[in-house]
Amino acid sequence: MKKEKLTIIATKQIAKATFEMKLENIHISENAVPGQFLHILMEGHTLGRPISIADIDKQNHIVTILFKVVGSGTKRLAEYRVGQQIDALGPSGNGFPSEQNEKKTVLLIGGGIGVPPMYYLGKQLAEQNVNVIAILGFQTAENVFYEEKFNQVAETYIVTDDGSYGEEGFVTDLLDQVGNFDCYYTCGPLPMIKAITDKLIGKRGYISLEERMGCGVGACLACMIPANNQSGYKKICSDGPVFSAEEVII
Amino acid sequence: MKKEKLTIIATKQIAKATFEMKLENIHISENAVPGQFLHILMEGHTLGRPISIADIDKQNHIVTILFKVVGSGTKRLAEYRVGQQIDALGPSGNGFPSEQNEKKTVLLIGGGIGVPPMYYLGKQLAEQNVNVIAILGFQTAENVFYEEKFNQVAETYIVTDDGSYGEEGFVTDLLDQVGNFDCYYTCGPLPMIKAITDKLIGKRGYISLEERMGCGVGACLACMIPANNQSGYKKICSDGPVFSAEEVII
Amino acid sequence: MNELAVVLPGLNLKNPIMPASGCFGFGYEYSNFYDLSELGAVIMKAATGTARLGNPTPRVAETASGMLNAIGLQNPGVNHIIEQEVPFLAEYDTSIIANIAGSTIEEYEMVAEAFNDTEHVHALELNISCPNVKEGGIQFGTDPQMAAKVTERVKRVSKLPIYVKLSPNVTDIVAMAKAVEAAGADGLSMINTLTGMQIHLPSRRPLIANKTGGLSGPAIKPIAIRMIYEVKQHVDLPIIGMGGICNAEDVLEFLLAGADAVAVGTANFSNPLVCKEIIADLPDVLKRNGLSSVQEAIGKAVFI
Amino acid sequence: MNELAVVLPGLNLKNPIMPASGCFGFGYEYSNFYDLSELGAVIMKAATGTARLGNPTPRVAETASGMLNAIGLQNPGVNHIIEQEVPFLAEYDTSIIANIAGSTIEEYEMVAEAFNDTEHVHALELNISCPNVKEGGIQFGTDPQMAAKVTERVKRVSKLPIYVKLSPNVTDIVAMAKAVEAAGADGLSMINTLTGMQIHLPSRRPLIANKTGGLSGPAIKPIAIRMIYEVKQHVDLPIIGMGGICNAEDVLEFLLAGADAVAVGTANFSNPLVCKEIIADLPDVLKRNGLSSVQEAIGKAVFI
Ligand SMILES: Cc1cc2nc3c(=O)[nH]c(=O)nc-3n(C[C@H](O)[C@H](O)[C@H](O)COP(=O)(O)OP(=O)(O)OC[C@H]3O[C@@H](n4cnc5c(N)ncnc54)[C@H](O)[C@@H]3O)c2cc1C
Ligand SMILES: Cc1cc2nc3c(=O)[nH]c(=O)nc-3n(C[C@H](O)[C@H](O)[C@H](O)COP(=O)(O)OP(=O)(O)OC[C@H]3O[C@@H](n4cnc5c(N)ncnc54)[C@H](O)[C@@H]3O)c2cc1C
Ligand SMILES: Cc1cc2nc3c(=O)[nH]c(=O)nc-3n(C[C@H](O)[C@H](O)[C@H](O)COP(=O)(O)O)c2cc1C
Ligand SMILES: Cc1cc2nc3c(=O)[nH]c(=O)nc-3n(C[C@H](O)[C@H](O)[C@H](O)COP(=O)(O)O)c2cc1C
Ligand code: FES
Ligand code: FES
Repeated sequence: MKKEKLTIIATKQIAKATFEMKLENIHISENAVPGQFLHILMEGHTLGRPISIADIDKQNHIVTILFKVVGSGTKRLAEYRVGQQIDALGPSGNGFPSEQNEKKTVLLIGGGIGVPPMYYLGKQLAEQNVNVIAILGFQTAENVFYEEKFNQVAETYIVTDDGSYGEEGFVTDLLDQVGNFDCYYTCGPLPMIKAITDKLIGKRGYISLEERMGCGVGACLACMIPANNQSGYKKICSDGPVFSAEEVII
Repeated sequence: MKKEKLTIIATKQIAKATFEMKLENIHISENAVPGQFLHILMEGHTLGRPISIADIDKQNHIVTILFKVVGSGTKRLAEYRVGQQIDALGPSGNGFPSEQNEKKTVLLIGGGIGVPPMYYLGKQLAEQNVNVIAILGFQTAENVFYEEKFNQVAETYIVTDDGSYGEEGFVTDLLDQVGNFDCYYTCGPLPMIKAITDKLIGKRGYISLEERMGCGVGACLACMIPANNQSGYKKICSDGPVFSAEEVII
Repeated sequence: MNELAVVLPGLNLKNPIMPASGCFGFGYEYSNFYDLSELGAVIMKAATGTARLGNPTPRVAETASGMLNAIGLQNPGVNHIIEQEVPFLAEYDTSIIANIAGSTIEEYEMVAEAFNDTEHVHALELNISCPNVKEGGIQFGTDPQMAAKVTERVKRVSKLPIYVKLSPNVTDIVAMAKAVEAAGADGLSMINTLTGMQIHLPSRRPLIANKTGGLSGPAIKPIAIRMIYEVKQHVDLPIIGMGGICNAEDVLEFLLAGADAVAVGTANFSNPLVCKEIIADLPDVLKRNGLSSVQEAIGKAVFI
Repeated sequence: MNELAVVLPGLNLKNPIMPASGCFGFGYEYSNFYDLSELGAVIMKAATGTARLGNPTPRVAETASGMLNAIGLQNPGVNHIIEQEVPFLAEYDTSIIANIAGSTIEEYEMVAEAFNDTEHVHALELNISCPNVKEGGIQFGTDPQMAAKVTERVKRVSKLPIYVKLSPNVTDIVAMAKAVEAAGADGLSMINTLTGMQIHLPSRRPLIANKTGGLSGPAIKPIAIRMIYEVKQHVDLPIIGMGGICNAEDVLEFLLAGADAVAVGTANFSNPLVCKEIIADLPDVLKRNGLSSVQEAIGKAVFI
């Protein structure tokens, strides 16, 4: 992880209040793995904003992020224009472990703004000849994004809370319907992750967690999650954000 | 005075750390008189920044301001680009009184960033067939601006503190050399204004004063200057910034 | 019913928004920007027994998300205010609150009494917390016994409801609030400014001529919210909340923390239309947060 | 001579810049960004007698030009710190200050004693001002007698110079400073955070799980400057100043107001390289303001 300047080379709205931004940077594009994030530092904001890396184009040094405008920081971020630069720490945190999954089936489960890191992971798994299934949950039709992109790398199921697109319900409703899988990876709101780990107890699984961050580098102890280890906790920013389903207590 | 949006149509550096910005706005261009100012409101800044109106093009609705980068607000202002909009209260304060000066001789004395309001005043006086003399003081050669523009409306003398351009010394050194005049108008640092009013005591004169402002509209009482009136003070933002030389105590 | 209405001692407010004392003069200047009848109330600049000239300039400085001021209670004196300033405000359909200050308890009493016969003033805000004057002001505001004493004495002579304006420059804000409650206050107004300083690097001296000034603006909002929340748990008086309010979301935050109404100070300087805009935005902000009225929001974060 | 050098009790600083306690862990994370030997000193995260888990999350919130935190003194305990953390920092050419905290005077004593035999720790910062723990911490920091008592007791058992870290949440900061001076403190460290709160509108609850948190960052700088300026006039102890420092100009403001050295906290979160950058900029900022050394700047705005 370094403090880097990233140059915005494209930015566009892709769903309700949701933006896709393409950033050019050598260090991050060369080193990032799925599940890692950028800790974006913006003038006028005391704290960094953690945003997952949604895709990497290594050849062209492009890092893609997808973000939803929910407060002042993401609002400001959406206002940036092509050519401007942003500061960020990255690649931050530990991503999804790259295990030997070849020929196996992996289930990706993304909820809302937890969908982005699933894309880069799915793409990489597909390249490694893994059979990828994806369940993506959104609030309503107008929040749905990246369906086509997922279709290219995974057998993709969309659910919406109100049924306005895809199936009606929650991602957990589909867990029984997608067939067998060897391992799962998930990112999304905590209640969703909790429901999934409860339902899939015993299965090998990896979860990506969110917490309000101070430093973003492991120094301030803002982003604790109780854990089954000696110290009794893990830091989401530096030990995570990805954990195995058993190692933390949610 | 209203709260207005002004569109930047040109911005450029014209001297050391000194910028000229042309702004389009109907209300202000139609109503401003020389000596009035814009109280510029910028995001991220609690207080407005008072900047004199340096010129008006009524026909094209253009307001020109000249400002020196001295702190965070003027630094930010210098970063704005053509097409962006700024918020400001204006036209603010009371300008130089328009008296019957036809055929008379008027002396304008501007020091540093007190020069800008003198230009719009000089231009208007020249149009009214007034004989205008201008003494403009700057720190060094690289700070000098608007000399040519002044030459077109006034018999212009430049002085610099170090003699690197024009005469060496202070504006007061030239007061005896410019010949007779009926009335003077001045704007600049307080010590300069004080030296001038002391030297020209008894002469009809108008001075433009600066003070740190809160509201910029006369409500907060931040910008007081002791005065020879019943209440004992005047407000620079709303009673001024222009006062007759005798009415305030400097 | 009007979803923004709030009824407080002496104040029948059509909305909970009022400009804060010292940040709105006597309304005249801001009446050029909008119709003051839109306001729930107006809190006037502090009144003292006789005219005061205040402190030397510079009197204000900008700070990160805030400002310092040391105006020093400059005002034309209570009689001039009653004769020359109140009549202008009385033309508008809004409540008027007079902010009163003094160097001695007797001066507070004298100013409070003077307002007894002005039918247009609906309540007094007892300013025991001005950090910018040498005598009076803050010493009454940092000692619970002194605060209680001045409250009691003013209460005795005044016919109007008294909102005591608390200083945040204290170790125990709840003790201050309890003391003035026991002394008969009808309400609280909080918070006044925090004492601060800025050094001017070129001159190597405090920038404000008075050296220290009062810190206001968004920078102090978390302190205001904390103090209101704490006081609301222990004291039954209605609270006019203030400190850094800039928009309708901030207003809702104050209401949830326990304020019954709010005052907007420094934000008027960043945007003279801010009070009008907040009033316009508030119904929608309430609705988006699942609240049907201001009344419903008050104290919701405290009593759960 | 090095124009940035400052000599304080126990501390021979090559420059006056040190990361503030709790904002830099034990240095490990920031050593990835630059060589910690560039720092004047490092103030470690608070140490308590035994390991603490701290408060539930969320523990931080952003505010206007600042932040709230309620970490709650989470730390692995003093013995673990001495065994596992100090050796890493000791590899660097920088002074080490241990921040010590406790729920009882006995715990403070025990922690202070534990550091007696670690040659690599050069001074203790006595944290009597943490607002985020239920017991200890702030109660020692808001009562002059309690503050004096814990200072005296720790002083008695410790071989190291003691910098007492003052809380700004008090009516009279000078009284606090005088009390700990009389009790034998070797220096002061000020200010800790101001107690604040933010309400989360969607949930209508305090955002920080602990409800209140400590406010830090540029928002509080004017309060820090004022308190240091006031204390410098009345107390002879050296002061490590902090509160909102973001750049070399801020450092100079603190020096002029009376700080002998400074700590940088929250700004590390906005820019992990900030301490290194400040050290690089400081000589030029001194020069532009007509000062030839840090030593010359100290207290210049106070004693004129
Ligand atoms: C590891 C990680 C990866 C993330 N990836 C993405 C992503 O790819 N796309 C996306 O849109 N969002 C993502 N988020 C959530 C994102 O960080 C928040 O939505 C964002 O910080 C909100 O900032 P704001 O200024 O708009 O909101 P505000 O509410 O104004 O922010 C105030 C403060 O709270 C923090 N905060 C608010 N919401 C969250 C949250 N949900 N998680 C952590 N901190 C929060 C902010 O960082 C800031 O410090 C991720 C969060 C984490 C922890
Ligand atoms: C009536 C009037 C007309 C002016 N006209 C011009 C002009 O045409 N061109 C120009 O370059 N400057 C002019 N000034 C000065 C200009 O207002 C300041 O240079 C500017 O406000 C500095 O802002 P800053 O953020 O860059 O500096 P900072 O020092 O960061 O500002 C901090 C605060 O101090 C105030 N402040 C700082 N210096 C001054 C000052 N000299 N006078 C008043 N307030 C100050 C700022 O407004 C702000 O509130 C004028 C001032 C007044 C009062
Ligand atoms: C310029 C200025 C003048 C003030 N004058 C007074 C005053 O006369 N009486 C008073 O009680 N409070 C006074 N205050 C304090 C405000 O009324 C208010 O309590 C404080 O500024 C916090 O609110 P804000 O952050 O919205 O400004 C003044 C504040 C400012 C900024
Ligand atoms: C996340 C965080 C944790 C902190 N932990 C401690 C601590 O353990 N001990 C302590 O004395 N101060 C602690 N502080 C206070 C800082 O050391 C410092 O006094 C305060 O933040 C003001 O400085 P700043 O504005 O530069 O951050 C902490 C501050 C923050 C923001
Ligand atoms: S955010 Fe500071 S430790 Fe994780
Ligand atoms: S700046 Fe407020 S009265 Fe002049």
